[in-house]
Amino acid sequence: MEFATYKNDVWGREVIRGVSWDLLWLVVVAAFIAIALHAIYAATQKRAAKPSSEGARVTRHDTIDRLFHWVMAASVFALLITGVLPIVGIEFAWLELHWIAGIALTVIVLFHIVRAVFVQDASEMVITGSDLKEPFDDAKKPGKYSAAQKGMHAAVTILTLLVIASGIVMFAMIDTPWWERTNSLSESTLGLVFFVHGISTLALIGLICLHIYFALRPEKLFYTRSMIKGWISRDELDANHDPQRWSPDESS
Amino acid sequence: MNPQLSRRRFIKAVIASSVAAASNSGFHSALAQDRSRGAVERLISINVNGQTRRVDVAPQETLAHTLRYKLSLTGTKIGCNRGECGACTVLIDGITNYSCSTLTHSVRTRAVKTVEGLQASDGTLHPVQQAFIDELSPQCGFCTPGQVMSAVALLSENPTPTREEARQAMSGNLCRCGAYDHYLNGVMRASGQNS
Amino acid sequence: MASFDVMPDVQLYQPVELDDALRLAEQYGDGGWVLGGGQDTYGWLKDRAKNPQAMIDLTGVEGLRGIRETEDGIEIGATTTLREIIRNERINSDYSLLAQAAGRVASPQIRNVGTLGGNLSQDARCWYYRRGLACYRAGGNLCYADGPEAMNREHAVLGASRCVAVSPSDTATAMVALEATMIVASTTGQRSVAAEDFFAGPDTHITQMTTLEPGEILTAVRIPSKWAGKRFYFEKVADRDVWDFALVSIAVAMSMDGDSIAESRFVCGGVACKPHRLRNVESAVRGKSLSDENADAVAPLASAGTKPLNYNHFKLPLMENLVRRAMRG
Amino acid sequence: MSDYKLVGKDFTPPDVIGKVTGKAKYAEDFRVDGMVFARMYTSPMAHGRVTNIDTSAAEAMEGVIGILTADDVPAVDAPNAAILTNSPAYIGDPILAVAALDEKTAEDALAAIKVEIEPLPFVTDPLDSLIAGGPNAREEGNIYARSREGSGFKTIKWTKEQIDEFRAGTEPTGEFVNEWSYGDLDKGFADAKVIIEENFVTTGYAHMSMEPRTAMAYWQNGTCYVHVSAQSHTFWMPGLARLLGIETKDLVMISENTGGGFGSKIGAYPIAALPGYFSKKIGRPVQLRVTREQEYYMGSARVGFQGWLRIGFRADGKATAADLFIVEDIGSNATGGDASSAGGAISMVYDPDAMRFRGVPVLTNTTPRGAQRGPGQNQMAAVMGPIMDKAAKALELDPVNVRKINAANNDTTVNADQHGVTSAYLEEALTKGAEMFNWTERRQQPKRNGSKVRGLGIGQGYHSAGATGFDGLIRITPDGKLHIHTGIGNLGTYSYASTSRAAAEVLKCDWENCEIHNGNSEKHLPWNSYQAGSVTTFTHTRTNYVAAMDALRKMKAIAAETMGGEPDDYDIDGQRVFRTDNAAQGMSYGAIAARAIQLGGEYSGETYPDDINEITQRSVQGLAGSGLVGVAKDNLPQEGTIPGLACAFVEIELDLETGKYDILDYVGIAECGTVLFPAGLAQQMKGGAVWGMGMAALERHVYDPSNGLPANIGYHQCGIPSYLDVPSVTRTDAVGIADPQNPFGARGIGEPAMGCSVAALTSAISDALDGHIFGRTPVSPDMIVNHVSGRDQSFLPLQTNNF
Repeated sequence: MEFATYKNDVWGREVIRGVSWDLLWLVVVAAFIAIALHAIYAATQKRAAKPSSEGARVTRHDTIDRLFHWVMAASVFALLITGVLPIVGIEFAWLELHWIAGIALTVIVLFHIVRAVFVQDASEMVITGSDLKEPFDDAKKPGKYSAAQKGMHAAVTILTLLVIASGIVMFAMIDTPWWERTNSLSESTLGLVFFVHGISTLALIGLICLHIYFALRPEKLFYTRSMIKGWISRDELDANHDPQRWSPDESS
Repeated sequence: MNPQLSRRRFIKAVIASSVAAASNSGFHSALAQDRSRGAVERLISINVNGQTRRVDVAPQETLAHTLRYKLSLTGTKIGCNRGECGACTVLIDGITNYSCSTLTHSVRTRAVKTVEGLQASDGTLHPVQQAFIDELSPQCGFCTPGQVMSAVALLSENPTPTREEARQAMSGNLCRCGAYDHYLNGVMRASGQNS
Repeated sequence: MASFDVMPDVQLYQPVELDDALRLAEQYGDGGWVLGGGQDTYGWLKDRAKNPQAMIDLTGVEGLRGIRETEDGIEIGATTTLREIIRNERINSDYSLLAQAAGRVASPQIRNVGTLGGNLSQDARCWYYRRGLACYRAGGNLCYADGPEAMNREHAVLGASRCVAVSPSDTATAMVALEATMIVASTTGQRSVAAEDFFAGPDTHITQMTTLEPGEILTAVRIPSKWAGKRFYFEKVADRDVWDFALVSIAVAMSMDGDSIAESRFVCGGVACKPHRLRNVESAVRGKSLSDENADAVAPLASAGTKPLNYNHFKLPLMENLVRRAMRG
Repeated sequence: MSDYKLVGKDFTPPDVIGKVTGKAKYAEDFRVDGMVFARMYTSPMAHGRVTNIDTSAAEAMEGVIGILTADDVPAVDAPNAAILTNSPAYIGDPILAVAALDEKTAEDALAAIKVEIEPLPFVTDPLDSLIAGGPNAREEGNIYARSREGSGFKTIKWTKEQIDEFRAGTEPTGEFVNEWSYGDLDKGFADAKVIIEENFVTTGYAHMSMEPRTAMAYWQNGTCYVHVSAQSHTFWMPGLARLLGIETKDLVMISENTGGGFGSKIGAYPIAALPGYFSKKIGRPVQLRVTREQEYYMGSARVGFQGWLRIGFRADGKATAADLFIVEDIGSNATGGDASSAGGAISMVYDPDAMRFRGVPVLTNTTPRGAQRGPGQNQMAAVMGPIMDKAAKALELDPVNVRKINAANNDTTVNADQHGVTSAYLEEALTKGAEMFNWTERRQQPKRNGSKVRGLGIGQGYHSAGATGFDGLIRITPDGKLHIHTGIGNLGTYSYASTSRAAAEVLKCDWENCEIHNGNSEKHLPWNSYQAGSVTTFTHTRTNYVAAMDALRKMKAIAAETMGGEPDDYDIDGQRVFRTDNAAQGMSYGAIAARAIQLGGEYSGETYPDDINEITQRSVQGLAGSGLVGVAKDNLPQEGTIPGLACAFVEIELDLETGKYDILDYVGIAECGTVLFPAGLAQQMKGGAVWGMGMAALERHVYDPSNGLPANIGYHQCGIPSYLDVPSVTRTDAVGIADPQNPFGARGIGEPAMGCSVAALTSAISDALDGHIFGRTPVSPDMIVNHVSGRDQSFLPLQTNNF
């Protein structure tokens, strides 16, 4: 299977056209296999006692961050729906919706970067040496974010930035209310941009599948709740986090 | 992103990528069972200028190709091979066709007439041919066989056309020499309406 | 680049039953090429710019041919030739708009074999695309015809989305004006679709001109009696009066109430990727009579919303002028 | 002079029958045993350098016989076109060829060949190359100037300001390479009452002959047999032999019929030699069928002009001075100077008191250019049509009269050296045309009818129409037949036949008793001129005349020797030689021929004049002993330019709303001396009219400047006029005054027939639009619609090769 598709440029030279969308199938299947394997694995493990969600609560996500997350999710889904459905043959006028959602995503991501760097404690998300030991040492508990969460965040960050960067280049290649398209890139460069956009999209699809899966897993559901309501219980905190590394205030 | 894949196409791509590509040869090997659904055989008979000719014809072959390369009827010219000039015009069941844009397999049950089939058995020229000589219609002559065939088709349907009707009927035949006026004179003469 | 010229290897099927044709179309899907008169086929194949595995020749399917009366108008089989349409009495008396449009297609020889279905579903004539370049329409990732220096005199002034090719079909405009219905068959059954929805723009179908899916076959076109015998106007402006495609064309159907227009359909060809209805003109002329004054009054509406490219802004006054001519007494 | 039996009478040229029956054979219709089919791979890039060719996959294919690359053929110096090249300079430049058992296999093989090309800068509009910093079409430079002093590359750049000023319509101040002038230009303009200054574009366009330039070749015992689409015949042979690297004695060239040329097949073109090299390499006959698209690429094209003209007229309409500057688009190669010829045409047709021509030929990465029907003269005619009307309007004179007062006549002097003409009667042509056209009455009719407006136009065309110094060769056989051997190509003008009748006329032979030998160099053909440039009629009535006079002299000498007396005692008629004083005493032509064989020597071609061309010499050697041979070089006196002239009157009805126009009436008048073959002349005048209509309205090169791609590569896009784009009836006539320097008074007409048409149309379009001058060909409907609706045109002033 090819990762990329190729075409002839205006002078008949072979250049990259973009990602091979056959990979979409592979990604979807791979994600589901991974999920299935994990689910089977998890089912065979002795289930630890589920910490109570009652009692004292601590704030995990501020309202603004939760809002950010869901707006981002909405824009990502809008982008995936408008970008991928036409590829699998569900035809509709997708292009305008796609770039509008793309602008939304770009703006919200910029906001998040600014907030993460200047307002929040960005180090919470930095992957450290101890994070790497964490999965192999039951005694080790994470700070605010687990190694898996940090890894997911890092991957999503890189892919999203790639998809945004390539998307902005592609945006210049279409007519919009603000400018006429430029056709300024060489065809091979343009093909590379399409490839980056496509391959990051595919990787994101896979990661999002996993993300949703983990978000819905019973033992992780409290994180999802926290992304909706903002809090986790003290019990949940104690069971999953190292208070040395993360000690949030109690909330009301 | 390229919506080059429709639903069916996508599903097909899935099958192709997960199993093995259904290659061209795969389709060909399935031909026998396709015959009943209209797959064509190579050795066919076609009726050209009143004679039935047995000829080996590839499925995709054009009539112009068969006439010129297989039956040595080189009076039919290939000027563009794209249906944009008319030099290859022949009659199929009396109607003008661009033979460069006609599949030979589609004329199996029909009568093809080329410029070589117009003369009477005693060698007498068709009235259109004679009129084209009398009016000095051709210049370089490369488009002439096509012009002759268009004129023959017109007159068999409308023996006394007006000059404007003739102009319309002949309009699918280019002449780079620009001999249109003389061709029309020829058509009018052949119809007995001397120009 | 080889400048190919002869037909490459491709299988040919000549089914006599529609069901067989549909099964073949289904079986080959994207690799199948449904063939009418073939006048928009062989060039693609000879150029090796399109490489189907099999041609499915519909002209042997008896049921797809001919012009029939229906309860509400007429039905024209998809493989009915343009020649048959031009010469048909019923069409000439009641739907002369279609006869006129068909009469302006290409050249006599092409009309002799070219089918209605083929003419309606023919591919775009953008010269970049026809060269076999891998543009958006050919599944690529850019449009060559809309660069800063691109030569795009014949391209779209409306409805472009990445691709700027136009609908080249002369009969398509007439069919939209006549509110025809397309009958589309596949192995899973039959659907009917309004002519207006049959044609597809690049915003939804960038690699296709119609909403036909692989495996589907256009079997017939039904024209309702609604517009039978009404007032029509057709004009096609092209460089040459043979072969050439419309720079701009117009097909108009008007039902008159006395001197004034009760209802109308104004459809332009050659300006967008599908036949373009001038809805604002249609509503502006309602209740108006045919006159020079009214013609001048509504003509400017014709070019509303247009967005010309480097070399095609002449299409704006041309559209207006054609509306003007249709509206004259 | 009207007592000619053949000259001026219609006849049926022998090749017409084959054309209407399909038996006429063109190069592509020949098949020989073992013949294989070749196809070419042409450059996809406008300018580049081939770095690698991988043919391994193609060579492994069943049915593939061989591959020919640039390494297998001689290299040529840029910018001349090579048979095959590794340095393509336009899209479509041939790089390699494949031969296979059938065409499909050859194309399958092409699809499997990988050619890597390193791109180089390219340019499609001369002004884009001329501007400072602009790309050069060739690595050696952007100018290729040919002159008697020497030819070579140069690089010339103008400043942006100079380009802008040129576009704005003022006199170009940039560097140029060609110049000539006569008279006092300043005085001329000082004498002028009206001075008109215009810039203009005439876009180049493809010849697009109906027959693509197919060639087939094979070798037998060291002789190369070449079947080829050629518009000349023996004139071709030295060039073709040179291309093949052989001598003309080792070449047999067969060109029985040729499907049009229009200047694109005058001399041997490189691709004609490809099958010869290929056949030698693989040891089999090779046919190369050129596709329509390839015919566009290498089938030659008209040179484009971007120019500026200032011309002054006295109050009575006489042209006093003309100042002409032309930037020539010479494509990727270089051709003879269309631009200088355009200047020459002004000096002939309008004969100003003083004139200056300046020009700069710029290379572009567009298709190679060559002569096309009236090269230079007809572009100029198109430009001058509306300018003469503008002058007439400004001077308040009738447009016919302005043309008449300047019309070429017997006193006209032409070109820089201001030499004379053999004869010229353009005023008579204008008078005749105006009468036939009812010019005066038509001028009175109302112009406007609804959205339609009528326009009247007048055009004039010119081309020099004759050459000298070629050979004539005829033969009378013992069966009494007159055999006329002609090495003129058979292009469809029938001049190979009509000029042959000159020999029959001299020898008073019945035409039924004559046989023409042509089309195959094995048929012993004499050295003849090119079948182009309107030259054949003048040139070969002369060669056939001198050959016939040679035969006549010999017949009389044989009669005297056989029957006594002096040669001068004998005369001819009824295909007999007889004593003037006793007609009963004589010999038939057959008997004379038999006697010539007995006598040998010069009578039967055992000896021949030593001033005839070696090709003629070999032909005489081949015929020696088979009859009475008449052979001679045309050494008849000749002085001055031999003008072919024509004028046309046209009425159009232009629709202001669609930009389309109908040609309601067309009258073309030829001024070509005595009419040799009336039906043939009508053909030329009408065919030329159609060409003019195509140039005026439809035909042009279009190139995308960002990637060099040509848009108009097929018949559909090229817009060759069809039946419905030209009038159903065109009317023609001729002045018919004999030229003193031709034994029959005849001159040629092929190119002026077109020039007068394109000029009449540009004039009529301008007239319909109240004198608006587009200064451009073609004028397409979009331009008219834009003009009428008050919109700007889509293109830059002076932009070319665009829509």
